[in-house]
Amino acid sequence: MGSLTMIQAINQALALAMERDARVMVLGEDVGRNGGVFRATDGLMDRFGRDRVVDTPLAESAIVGSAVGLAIGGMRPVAEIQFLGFIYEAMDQIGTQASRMRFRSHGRYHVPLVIRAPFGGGVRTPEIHSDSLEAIFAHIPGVKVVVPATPYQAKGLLLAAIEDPDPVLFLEPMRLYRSMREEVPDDWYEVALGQARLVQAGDHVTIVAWGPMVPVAQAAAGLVAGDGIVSEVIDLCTISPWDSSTVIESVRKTGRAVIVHEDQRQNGFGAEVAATIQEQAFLSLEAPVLRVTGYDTPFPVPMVEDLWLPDANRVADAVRQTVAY
Amino acid sequence: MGSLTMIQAINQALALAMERDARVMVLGEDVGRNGGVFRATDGLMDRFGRDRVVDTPLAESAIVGSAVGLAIGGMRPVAEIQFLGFIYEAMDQIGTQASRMRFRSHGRYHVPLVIRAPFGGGVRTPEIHSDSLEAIFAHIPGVKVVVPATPYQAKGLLLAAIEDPDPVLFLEPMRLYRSMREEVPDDWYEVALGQARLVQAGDHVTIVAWGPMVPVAQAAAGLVAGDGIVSEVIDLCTISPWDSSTVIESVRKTGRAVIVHEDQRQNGFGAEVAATIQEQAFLSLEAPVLRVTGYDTPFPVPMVEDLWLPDANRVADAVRQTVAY
Amino acid sequence: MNPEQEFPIRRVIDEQGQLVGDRSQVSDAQLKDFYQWLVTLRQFDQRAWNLQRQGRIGTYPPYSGQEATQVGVVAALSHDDWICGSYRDWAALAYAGVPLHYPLLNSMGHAIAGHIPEQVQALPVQVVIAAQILHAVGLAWAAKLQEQNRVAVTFFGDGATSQGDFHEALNLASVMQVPVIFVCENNQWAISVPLNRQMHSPTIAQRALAYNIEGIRLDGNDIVAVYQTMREVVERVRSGQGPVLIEAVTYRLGAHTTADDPTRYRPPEEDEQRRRGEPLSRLQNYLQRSGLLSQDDISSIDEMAKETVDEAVQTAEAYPAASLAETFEHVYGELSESLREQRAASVRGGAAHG
Amino acid sequence: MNPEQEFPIRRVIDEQGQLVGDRSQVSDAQLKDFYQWLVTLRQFDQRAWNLQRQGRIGTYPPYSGQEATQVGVVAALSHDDWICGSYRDWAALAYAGVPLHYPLLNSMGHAIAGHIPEQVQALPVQVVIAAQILHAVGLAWAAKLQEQNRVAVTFFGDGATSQGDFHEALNLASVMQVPVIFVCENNQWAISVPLNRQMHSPTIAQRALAYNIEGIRLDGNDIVAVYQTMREVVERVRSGQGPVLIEAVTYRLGAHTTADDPTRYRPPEEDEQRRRGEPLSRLQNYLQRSGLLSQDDISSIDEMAKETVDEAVQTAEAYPAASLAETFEHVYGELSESLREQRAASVRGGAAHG
Ligand SMILES: Cc1ncc(C[n+]2csc(CCOP(=O)(O)OP(=O)(O)O)c2C)c(N)n1
Ligand SMILES: Cc1ncc(C[n+]2csc(CCOP(=O)(O)OP(=O)(O)O)c2C)c(N)n1
Ligand SMILES: [Mg+2]
Ligand SMILES: [Mg+2]
Repeated sequence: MGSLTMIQAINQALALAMERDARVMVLGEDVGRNGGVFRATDGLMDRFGRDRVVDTPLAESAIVGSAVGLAIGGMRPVAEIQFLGFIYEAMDQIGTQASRMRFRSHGRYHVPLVIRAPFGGGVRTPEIHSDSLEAIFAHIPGVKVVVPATPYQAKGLLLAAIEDPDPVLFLEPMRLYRSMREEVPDDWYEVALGQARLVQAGDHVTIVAWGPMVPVAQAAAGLVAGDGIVSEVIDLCTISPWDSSTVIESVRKTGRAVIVHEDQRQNGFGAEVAATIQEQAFLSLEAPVLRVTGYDTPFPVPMVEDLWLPDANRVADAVRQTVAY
Repeated sequence: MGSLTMIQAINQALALAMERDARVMVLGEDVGRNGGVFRATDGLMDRFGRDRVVDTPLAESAIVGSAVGLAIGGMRPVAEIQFLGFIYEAMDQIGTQASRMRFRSHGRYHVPLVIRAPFGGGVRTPEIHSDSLEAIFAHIPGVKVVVPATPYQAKGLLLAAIEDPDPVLFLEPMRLYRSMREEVPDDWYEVALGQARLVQAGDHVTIVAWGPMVPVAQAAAGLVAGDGIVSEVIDLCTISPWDSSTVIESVRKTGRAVIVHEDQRQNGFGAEVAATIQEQAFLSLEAPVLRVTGYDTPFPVPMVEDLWLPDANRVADAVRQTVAY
Repeated sequence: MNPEQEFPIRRVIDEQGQLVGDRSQVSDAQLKDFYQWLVTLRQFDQRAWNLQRQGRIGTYPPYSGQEATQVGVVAALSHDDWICGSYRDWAALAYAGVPLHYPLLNSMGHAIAGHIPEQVQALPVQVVIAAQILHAVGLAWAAKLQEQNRVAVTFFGDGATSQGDFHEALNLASVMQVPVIFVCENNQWAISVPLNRQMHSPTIAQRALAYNIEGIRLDGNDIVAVYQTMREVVERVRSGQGPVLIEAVTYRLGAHTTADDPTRYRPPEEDEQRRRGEPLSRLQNYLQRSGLLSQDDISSIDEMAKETVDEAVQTAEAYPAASLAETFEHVYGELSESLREQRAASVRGGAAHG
Repeated sequence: MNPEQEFPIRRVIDEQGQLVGDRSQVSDAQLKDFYQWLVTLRQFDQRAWNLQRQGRIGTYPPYSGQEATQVGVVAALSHDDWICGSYRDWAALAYAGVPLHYPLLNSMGHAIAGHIPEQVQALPVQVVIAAQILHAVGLAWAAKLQEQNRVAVTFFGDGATSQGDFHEALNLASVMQVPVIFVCENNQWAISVPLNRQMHSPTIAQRALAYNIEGIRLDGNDIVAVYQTMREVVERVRSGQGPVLIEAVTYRLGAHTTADDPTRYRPPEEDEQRRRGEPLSRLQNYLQRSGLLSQDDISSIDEMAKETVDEAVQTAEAYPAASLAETFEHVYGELSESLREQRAASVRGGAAHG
């Protein structure tokens, strides 16, 4: 048990998986000698050798496409896309290949592949580096999409993703890499994919968030607590397939919901959550489901990103609005 | 004025645009000598020459990426992606390049580019050829997404798209290419982007559809008319930016909505429409907004596609269900 | 550099069926077996075309003209070497052991057609141009890491060489030195786009120079050249000497698919000239010329082929229809709750309106 | 083929600053002007580094070591030729006429940094590796179609050559024979990945062979070699003789960006050796050696450079802050209704909690 940051927890998970299973390998740009630009793979090359920790050429389609072959060929590749914004280069290999090998081959082959990628704002990166794209992958059948929000979750979810028989996109919120520490068991444990996590229980409103917005949702819950509003905060953890039951159950209780994501609003994953809530909890709803999200512009320049990103105040406002409806 | 199929209307629009503006050019795989695999560009090479009607190498990223340069350099490229399912190969050039040149250059450059692509089921194609991806592009700021449903609309929307100063994805429902004829003026006319079209007025329920699902929605409206249900059918025409006002106004009147799309359900564009309706017409809603969509599987093999695709019966069922709620 | 000189076309039997090189690596029996395969595959291809015309199957992409390359390559592999091909590589798959009714099932729209039988090490056919080239690199890489002594072979067209994935695959394979053989079936056309609009270089083999790997150009209509070269190449690649790019110069005798009309774009003279080298008559000429094949042999082989093809058609047509419910089975290893509900709903919907 | 022989490195001034070739195409005045630019750009780069260390600007990607390539290339262009570079090509942009405070604005996170001044024909810097190579092909193509007599130049790194877009761009350009010059700044590293893990080929120039276009390898730290070669190449390309690939062999003296620590991956010996050839001291040595530059000149040029850089810093630091409202302006030519509402809400939100 140690008090770890998320990046340390991820590093530990990778080391553990490689130790336990010789088929697990890591590949990507700068993941080897350099240990990854965020040090997620720090020390792995020294420990597991150049065959299992591979600095690839600068080619995302090649990284994912060859990993599909590696996975079918018996390995358990964990590929890194250096920043999620660059994953479009591998879009076909994800969207029509990794995701469909099981389907195309009518079950003969499957692709146990994890694609890790840092994403999200709050760290003042150059263009494209901060984009959130979980909604796009949530729309592609055959891949799973996971977004951890704490060090403990990150390790357990990553180990579950590596064990999973299907392609998993594992999206790591950059701004949470080192923002907090948490007690994390040294040993192997898994946090099941596809299950939401109750962050705090409440009766007046359900706040649904994931990844980088979980701390924001928690902070907002703190703000509105002053007004006597007791929020239930739910961390989705997995975006696809997502745990709609937990969310619906909560909204049936609270009658109100606010969804928070950093990604753009139009057709962000909040749209699916809101659409599903109103479908399945219609009679319980006391107010429209609100969404607090990034605006429908490209992720902005560093100078204004803090204003662009949803923050606790914006979320608290939405909560108050829905409670006052 | 002639009675044209959609493919003829598209062909006519392209010829008209090229005739009127020497900057307009067409590029893509097999668009030249062969006139396109669906004959959308038939005759254009003979008429406008090899410089303006270009058979490119087989490389979608090159088609879109070079078209970005062509557009900035003063041309008005109309690029064809042979089938929408192959557009992932050009995903980066669309998602971080064409869509962002205006933003990145703070207004110095813009990209007047049209990307045409056939899509959708009902014609028993091999794998990947029938995929619907409008929801993915609706989530990318900086591109517009247009989906015509009739020959008249197709011509007018395409001409508006070519005149538009920004990148427009123009998605052509394959199954409507030759399924009906409509009177289409010979001359230039535009159908404004971003505006929905009232297909038929009604009071009991609003059915929202686009492209290939418009005739299905109409057929469903016909089926439920037998039960005394008078449906208002709205064709979105443009998915992004979409005309939420027309939809909201309608739902405020009818109190009920059913959204129909062929694309997969999870985070399909129906999610955005449903989320917006419940946000903005909450107090008018008598029943949950329902979605009738493709299932969350890859587009299936030809043998079962008719069962997979939403049809008039499934839509009619949903309409009855929402009216009976 | 003169590419055509640097990469001469390897040929053993010429267009007229004359021996113009060394065929010591292929026995008479092997050659006759090849002949039988080529006859059967050609008959099959023509039958499939007709079936489509009769509306009994859907879109079908004929491989006629390219059988020598597909069969010659696979014949040089071991049973556990990997094969990753495109929609046009059913001849390769058939020779590798996939039953002949599979391509028919595929064109009829059966999901099972993607389920390559367990004893064959091949991926399902690939529709997205060039994507499989990277899979082959990954499979070869996995084989190398696991010291399996396997190679991976990937087939793709001349058009596929324009895709980014082609480049990324060759570069990665050369950096990692994995045992993969890239077989380009240069059939001169990518639907309606001729080679000289696809690229400005006279050969495809010369692309190997960019990656510092070996490039070989051969007559893809000469099964002896294909087979013998591949034997040599497979051995070298298997022994760890890095990837090889092979340009098999061939010709698509038919349309791109049953939906295509090549008269719109193929100049008749060129077509005429190119057809002359086609692999089946060439092999037949050689075998007859050298007394290895009698008129009787030809008739009986034709007869057997017809039976084989008839059987494939019957098997395919008797195959139980695919069901919508199945569509939900292989999206993930497990059905998610939502997919389970959707499957249930799809069955209800079907029942209500059946 | 021996690539190093086929593509010898063109060099006019060697690492010690000795003339080893013909420099007849560059005047003394031009050379001294180059020197002044190189001094200013180097000072700027170091200042930017320091500003980042002081927290006054954000992430910055230094170009030190690559100035000769960037300046030498641009110097051979006309004013309306297109330039499409990467995040590391601010020296090229500066020489082309973009004010020196722009790269600072960029690293401070101002949106305006993307607005290349109207008199400069360049695209904003590109972050997505290799994407700009295709834009350059399109710009050159547009120029050809409109008979504008313009060429397009694109800069990219050694790492960029592994991307599919690199390949697709070179292939398309060669097929269309458009006036584009591909300038690869081979600085030996792609972040932590050395050239020999990026590719298995000894040179980048040899990739030209795949596309049947001209490939040239030159010493990118020798501004004379760069400039003279480019003059020749630009003329040829402008006259319609098709695209050219140039490999400028250079070295990234500093870190990848201010966020990078090269001591984690660069062997000190190799680093030591590579630094010796760096372009600024080389040019200075040559100029001093040949009596074109006195100690006084050096001091006064240093002084002027310092002033120029000071001014750029002041301008950048005095620049009015970017606003969130602006963020909505350039998504489309017109604000959609929804964006208008979002902009209004964003202002209200800000006011409420300001
Ligand atoms: C990525 C992608 N783009 C476009 C297509 C449409 N398409 C199918 S086959 C084909 C031509 C392929 O030519 P080639 O690679 O030479 O193979 P051949 O058909 O000649 O065997 C095209 C453009 C596709 N299937 N995939
Ligand atoms: C498509 C893409 N993938 C990954 C990155 C992350 N990244 C930024 S710079 C870089 C290395 C680039 O190397 P090179 O092309 O040699 O250019 P250099 O930085 O040396 O100038 C990488 C991997 C990116 N920006 N874009
Ligand atoms: Mg071909
Ligand atoms: Mg580099």
